[in-house]
Amino acid sequence: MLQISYFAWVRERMGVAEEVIALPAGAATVGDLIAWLAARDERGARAFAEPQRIRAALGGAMVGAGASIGDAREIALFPPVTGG
Amino acid sequence: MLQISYFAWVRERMGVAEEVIALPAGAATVGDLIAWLAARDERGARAFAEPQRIRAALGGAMVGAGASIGDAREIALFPPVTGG
Amino acid sequence: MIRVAVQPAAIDVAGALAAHDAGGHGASASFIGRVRGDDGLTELFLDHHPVLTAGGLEELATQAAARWKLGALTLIHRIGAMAPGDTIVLVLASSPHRAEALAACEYLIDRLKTDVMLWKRESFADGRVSWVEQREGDHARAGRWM
Amino acid sequence: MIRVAVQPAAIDVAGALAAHDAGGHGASASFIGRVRGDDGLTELFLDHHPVLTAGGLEELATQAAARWKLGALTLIHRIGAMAPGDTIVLVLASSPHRAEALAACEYLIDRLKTDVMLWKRESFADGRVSWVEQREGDHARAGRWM
Repeated sequence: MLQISYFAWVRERMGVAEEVIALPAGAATVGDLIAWLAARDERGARAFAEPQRIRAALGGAMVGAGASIGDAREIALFPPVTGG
Repeated sequence: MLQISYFAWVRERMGVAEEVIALPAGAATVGDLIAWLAARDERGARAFAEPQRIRAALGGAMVGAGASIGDAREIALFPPVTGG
Repeated sequence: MIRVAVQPAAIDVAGALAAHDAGGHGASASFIGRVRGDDGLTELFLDHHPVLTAGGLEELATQAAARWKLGALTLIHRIGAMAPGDTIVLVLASSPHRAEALAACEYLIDRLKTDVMLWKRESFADGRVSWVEQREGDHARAGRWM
Repeated sequence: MIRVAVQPAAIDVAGALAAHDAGGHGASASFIGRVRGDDGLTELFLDHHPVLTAGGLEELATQAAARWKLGALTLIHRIGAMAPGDTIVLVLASSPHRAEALAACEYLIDRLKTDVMLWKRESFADGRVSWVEQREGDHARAGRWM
């Protein structure tokens, strides 16, 4: 099972702060997962309409869309950061 | 008459903070005045042994050794600054 | 001495400064970022990650301490809802030498903008609410340190 | 609001900060320089010119205010005899934008080292007394702003 947490406007568009899913078959990379979420329902379509604007952290480390999800239990999906 | 004020180690070597002199004949520029002070006595020789290390302000403005003293009433002679 | 905090409570600048300065450092540089009330802004909300935000700040502080000889480093970032005038972030960097204190302070505030998991949402008097977009200039500034 | 002071009295950092911040600025950068007790230093004495030192600080502040969009600028330099740990100089620069506040602060401290009529004399525990020599690095840093 994979826990996905969402932040900022990704969370708002998804309507939930986190969810736990069974990693879908064929979703090997972070990019695959984002595409699957975008195709899953209307909320996902809104949140992930522009995948190039999505950043990801896998097990606490920032990763690119090509990163393999492997056995990770947690992934965070969010927009570019705007702190400071 | 010209009032000369000295600062930092120039003042210490001259033994006075300021003095008033009649501008000596032939001392047209700041550099001329410094050379005259260096030749005048032992104190001046010590203070102005290295004229390239002396800075000057004439009537409140920083000037180079070639600046004409003209009708100025005040000149300040001092080492490179070390504030901040 | 490195001190890093992520907190919903108001940042006590004077208290942080006093704690930071206890060591008596030759040169101290600081940066304070505050909420600006431009365009009728009424609230700034800062979203964060419960674990990774603090980890990101600690990582930045560690990098700065490795890059410059620092006597003390304080990095405090507020999260949650803030009003105009509130302090969002406080950076304090001290060193025996001024160039290192100034550079570390600038490095930390630049990298904070691009490397730490924080997201700003602005609410305005006319009812508009919008998430702040990352600016190209922030990446250009942060990139100077690579 | 520009505030410049040359004073023999101790610099009240917290008070200066509070006065400076009264306007509520988006970004505030600061620099504090303190006397270091290195090599057994017991006293730092700062010589100054009664008129030109203050004039030089005012000129620097005016140049910074012309160069960057600043909400407030505070420049306080102590003169006379100081002990290790005492604050020599305080620079506060605020602006709506952080890059301007940081740049103005760094500009002021760099130019202070080369452009204002101030001279440091150090006294040490072993009896040595010497005037500080201007460092080549100070000129290199100040020259970046030309």
